[in-house]
Amino acid sequence: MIPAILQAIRPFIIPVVCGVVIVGVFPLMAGYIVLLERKVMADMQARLGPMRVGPHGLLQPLADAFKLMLKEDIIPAHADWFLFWVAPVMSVTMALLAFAALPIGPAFQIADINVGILFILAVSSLGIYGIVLGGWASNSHYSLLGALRSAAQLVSYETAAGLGLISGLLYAGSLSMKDIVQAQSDRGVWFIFAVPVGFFIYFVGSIAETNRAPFDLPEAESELVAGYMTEYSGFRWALYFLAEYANMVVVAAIATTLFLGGWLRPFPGYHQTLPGTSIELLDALPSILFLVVALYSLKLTPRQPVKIQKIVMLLVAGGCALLALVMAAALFAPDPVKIGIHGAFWFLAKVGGYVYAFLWVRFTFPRYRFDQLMRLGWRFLIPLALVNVIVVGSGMIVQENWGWRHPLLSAIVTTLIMLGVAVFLAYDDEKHQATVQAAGGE
Amino acid sequence: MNATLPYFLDKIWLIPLFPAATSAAMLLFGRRLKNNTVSVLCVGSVFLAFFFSVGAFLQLLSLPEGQRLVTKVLFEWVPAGPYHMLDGRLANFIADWGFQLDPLSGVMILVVTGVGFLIHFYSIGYMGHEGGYYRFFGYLNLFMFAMLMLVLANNLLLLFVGWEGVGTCSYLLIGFYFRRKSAADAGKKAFIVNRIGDAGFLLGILLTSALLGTIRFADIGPALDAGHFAAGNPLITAIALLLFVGAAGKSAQIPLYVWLPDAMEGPTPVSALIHAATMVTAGVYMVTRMNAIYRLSPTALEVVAVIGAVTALYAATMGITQTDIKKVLAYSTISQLGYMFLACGVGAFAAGIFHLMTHAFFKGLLFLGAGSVIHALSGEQDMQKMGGLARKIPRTSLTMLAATLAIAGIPPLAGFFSKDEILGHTFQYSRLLWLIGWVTAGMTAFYMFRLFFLTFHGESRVDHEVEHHIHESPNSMLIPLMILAVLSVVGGWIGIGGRFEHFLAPVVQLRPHPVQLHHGPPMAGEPEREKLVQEAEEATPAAPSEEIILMVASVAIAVAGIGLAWYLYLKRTDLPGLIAKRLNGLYELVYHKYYIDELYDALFVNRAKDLGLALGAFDSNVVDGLGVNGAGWVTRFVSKLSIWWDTWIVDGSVLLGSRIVWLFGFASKFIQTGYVQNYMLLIVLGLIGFLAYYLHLAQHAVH
Amino acid sequence: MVPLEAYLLLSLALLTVGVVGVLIRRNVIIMLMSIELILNAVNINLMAFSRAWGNVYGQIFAIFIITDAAAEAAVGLGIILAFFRNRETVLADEMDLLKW
Amino acid sequence: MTVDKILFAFFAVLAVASAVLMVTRRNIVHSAVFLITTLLATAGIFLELQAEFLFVVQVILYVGGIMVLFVFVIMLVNLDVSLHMLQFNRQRFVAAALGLALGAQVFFALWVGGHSLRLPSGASLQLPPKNSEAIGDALFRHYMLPFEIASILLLVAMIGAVVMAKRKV
Repeated sequence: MIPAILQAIRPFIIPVVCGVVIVGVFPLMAGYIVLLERKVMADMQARLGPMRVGPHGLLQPLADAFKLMLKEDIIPAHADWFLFWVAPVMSVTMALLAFAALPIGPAFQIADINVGILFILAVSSLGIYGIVLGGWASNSHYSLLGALRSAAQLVSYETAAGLGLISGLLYAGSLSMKDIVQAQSDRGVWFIFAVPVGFFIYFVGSIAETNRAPFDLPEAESELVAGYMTEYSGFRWALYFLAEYANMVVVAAIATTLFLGGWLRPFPGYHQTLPGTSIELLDALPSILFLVVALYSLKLTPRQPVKIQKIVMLLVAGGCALLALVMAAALFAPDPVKIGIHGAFWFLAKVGGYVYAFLWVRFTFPRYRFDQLMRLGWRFLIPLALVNVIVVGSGMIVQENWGWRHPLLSAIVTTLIMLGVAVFLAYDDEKHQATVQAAGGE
Repeated sequence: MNATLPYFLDKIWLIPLFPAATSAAMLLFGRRLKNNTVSVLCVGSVFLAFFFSVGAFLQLLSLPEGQRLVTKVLFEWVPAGPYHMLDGRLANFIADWGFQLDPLSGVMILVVTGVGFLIHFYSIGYMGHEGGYYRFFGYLNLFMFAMLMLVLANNLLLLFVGWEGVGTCSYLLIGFYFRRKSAADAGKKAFIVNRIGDAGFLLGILLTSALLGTIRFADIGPALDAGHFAAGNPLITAIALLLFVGAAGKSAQIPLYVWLPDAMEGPTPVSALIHAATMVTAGVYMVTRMNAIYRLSPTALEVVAVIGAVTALYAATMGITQTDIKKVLAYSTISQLGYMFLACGVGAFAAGIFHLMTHAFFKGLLFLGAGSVIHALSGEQDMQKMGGLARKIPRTSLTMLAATLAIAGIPPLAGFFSKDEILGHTFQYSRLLWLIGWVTAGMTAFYMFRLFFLTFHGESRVDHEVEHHIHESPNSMLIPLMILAVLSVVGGWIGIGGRFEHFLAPVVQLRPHPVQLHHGPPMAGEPEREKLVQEAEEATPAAPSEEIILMVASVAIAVAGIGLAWYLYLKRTDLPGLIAKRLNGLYELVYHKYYIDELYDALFVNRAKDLGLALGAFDSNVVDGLGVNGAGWVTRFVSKLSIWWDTWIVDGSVLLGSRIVWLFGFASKFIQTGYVQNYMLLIVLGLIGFLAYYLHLAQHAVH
Repeated sequence: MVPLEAYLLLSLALLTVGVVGVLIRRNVIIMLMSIELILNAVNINLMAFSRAWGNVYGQIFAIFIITDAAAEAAVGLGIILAFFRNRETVLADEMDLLKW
Repeated sequence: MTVDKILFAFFAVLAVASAVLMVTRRNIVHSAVFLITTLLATAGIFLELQAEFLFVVQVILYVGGIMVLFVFVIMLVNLDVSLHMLQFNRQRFVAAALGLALGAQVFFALWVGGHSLRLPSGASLQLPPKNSEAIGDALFRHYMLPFEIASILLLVAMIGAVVMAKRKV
């Protein structure tokens, strides 16, 4: 009886373990992403950012987590308690569910569904219910408006982002994450270079989908106190937060997989081995990077005012050096291990870069007005994406049939065409606005 | 013709092209051009044509006498192919777009382009203040083109093209002031009368080609020789007469002269160029061109001569009574044309052409002078309202005097020589015709000087408001006058000693002796003609003494006419009125041009109108009445039937249907509750029913 | 391996619930949602048969049905919105303009 | 009692239960939520039927699209008064009876004729592993015309919805 059950659940053990790992580790990660965000913001605003809790505020996330968990959690009067309870859970569940199909490196993937990317899209599109229902359930006008706004916004930008993805999928020729990355390594080019416009569209769309600035209208503090999260406090609020950052990581992962070449290192097509060995030059890149960081922090160590900070710096330097060693060692390991480790490194590095771009955008651009947002979505991005799909498809046909092998050639042409289209759309929208204002507003 | 022709002879086809080009330009987009541009273009093009003509003429002279015939065929125009001639032989009809230059057409192009150029130049000043400047010059150049085609053509069909072209242009130009009804009518009249003549001409052409199998002038003579036609051959006569009908129409001979006086409605330069100098002489030119045929048909020659003479006299009488200055000139033109035809009729074709040339000079001059007078009097044409202008516009009056003397036949001016030639030949042909011509000469002198005196001397009868701004015409008008004056003085000298005749000889052989033609037996076949020509060669013109006498006679009667005019219109200015009263009936008759116009109206015009009315009546009564209205009535009847059918049968059935539907609807409207869910309930009910039924069937199928 | 009948029964159950919902709820939106339910029942059938036959044609038809559902939902909701603007109600038995 | 049986049972129960709840809830939003649950459960059943593509389509289109639309409209037209009104119309008893009768009838039909569904045993033939490829193949090779027609239908529906929902018609 027991063995039978074991037999039955054998194939599910490893995925479950991985899932547990992710669910356990990610909140911490999210907390540190928040810390990173605050630090970056501070840096961009010439401040120091959190410095108190722990050296360089390294313990800030833990403090925040404790604070949030200890906070009283309030259920407003006349709120729909069931939905009020269910909404954040829904939100965070869907966000984390997406990780099931994310390949963090070739080795580490819970489930390789052959419609993986669609699966991720689907699941992340369910997150909206968390927002809408939460906003509705908390029985407050601010929340309701925020919820509706986010509903509209997400529905609009999902379309654009999905179409942007499709232009990349045309090149990939598959929906499974692994095959997509494989396709990039086969074609020897990251798809961001093949379909830059598609990547751009997906980038904007993904910012809007994760309710980040400059599209953070659902939680616009200035007009709707905090949008759909107004009535939430304590741990539920933390869940929403978690969901948001999880979503960031997810979209970043999608973009990385489809456009940035997944776990491939830069110049996947370039194979130059060290003389005499089978080690490729570019594979040495990660360890060199870590080494540089280590040396830099080592150089910084003396200048730290407090002893503990000196120690931390030393620790950091040591950690980096250790990582560098690991990377270097991986070079000599058998292929699966090597590829797994390096792939994981590159993948996480790219995701980090994408997220950094998010933060950057957030601190750079002012917030849109809602009608402007809708206009951008419906009058610019979606048409652009549609035309893009058509143009890229035609470009591919030309490639396949007219023996125009190198993808970049058609990429350049299609991109130029698409730029023309974009200019036209922008101009047209301007005209439209002029007429509308002439007619006295919509 | 040898391949290496001198330049101008090789380029004769250019001559008509210059006016054609400019006229096309004018008529297409002349509206946008400034007057100066227009005048430069048009006059310049005519001058070019004149230049080329002179060149061609000189180079023609430079050719040896025998071969003064240049033909330039551009392309084959109407290759109609083979056909049966009257005598059953196969002939190949060819009408090519070809030009032919021989002494005759040489003279003609000189006259046309020369006089035409002067008149163009004159028109710059005369038409300067008129509207439609470009239109005028466009038409004028078009006319030049057509006229040059006419005289340069090397076959009858191409000549006919030019013929019709000049007709059209004269129509357009007579009706130039188309806002004036009289002008428009005059244009129509000229056109229609010309059509009658052209019909005859066309028939003549067809008959020619049918009889001779060619219409090339160069081939007609040989064809005649080859055909062994007897003199007086009825078919030849028919051809000649038909062609003469055309000539009469174009050259305003009895009975088709009626359009010319009315044609004076056009601008004066037009009258000068078309209705005095060039177009109206086309008939004479054509007859001369076809002289080979005419000389084979004494009857036709006689008809031509008689009609010419009668026309001359008749028109002269009418000229006497007219008071409109241009009308007088018009009648004198007719009578001079009569002279030319008289010449042709008596076989003195060369004399006819000679008179044509001189006439072109002095009659053009007369018209231009009249135009200048009218210009000075700001539009006044009635001689009753003139007089004493010599002091005010001396140059014009001088030139007019020269022209008048010339036409009166006073030696040594141009008119004298040509007229004397004609009279001389006529005298040898028949005394009666000579007498008519002689009298006519006197009358010509009389009414021309009547015109001169009435206009330029005596006391002024000019209206006062007009009187103030009488002014001499601008130089652009005077210079042509002077040139023409000179020409009409010296123009006749080239004829002295029969040089002109001799120059034209290759085209018009000296005619057989008239006496022979008349009293000799009807002769056919080659030898007789040979003999005729022989005799003709030998036939010396009349003895010198006789010639002197004739000259003296004609000069004498001319002087007499002048004297009479002087006596009546300067001395005893009351007499004309008295005479007019005394011979009232006669005067009225002549004054109203013998009521010929009225006669034509009564005979032809009104008959045509009646025919039109009858046809109209037929149309409105029979066609409309029976056909259309009958059909309409039938239709209405049928439609009434179908209305009845519609109302009672069709609509009835429809209504019946609707009633039935209404009944059912009333019965079934109670289950229409308006609640969508009730309907759904019914749907489900129906579904259950069906399912039950099919399950039932299935049960039976299973068991 | 789940027997085919199970899927059929499941879709039957959903169908019945949907029909009942369409028939008894006053709220038009819920009627529409019940219709969606019915369509889903159909989809389940199609999928089950496609699985049983081992080809994908059933799934094709399911896709078409989903398309249909999308169109129907869009238009239906549009109508409901327009109606709500005019009559301030979304109750089926207050929409009786067609009553005689 | 293999895994997919468990999954099927779970999803089936979930689907039916939430469907019933959907029909019976007084609060529209709750009904919507339960409908979403039903749809998700259906999607799960698709997955259990190894139709990943349809699973994804179901989730993206139905749950992520159509139902969002529903929720949106619900929130637009939601009236608190309607919460306190009678939720069932006058014909509810008859209607429920008839609906159940229909269900029973079909069930009877299955009961009687179920065994006559002569199908090859599903175990024998597996779907091609590349489900989405197979679907795309079938869709664009054998079902091109219906596909186009469906797209036209969507277009028309879109225009209709826009026209319908404009403020001033």
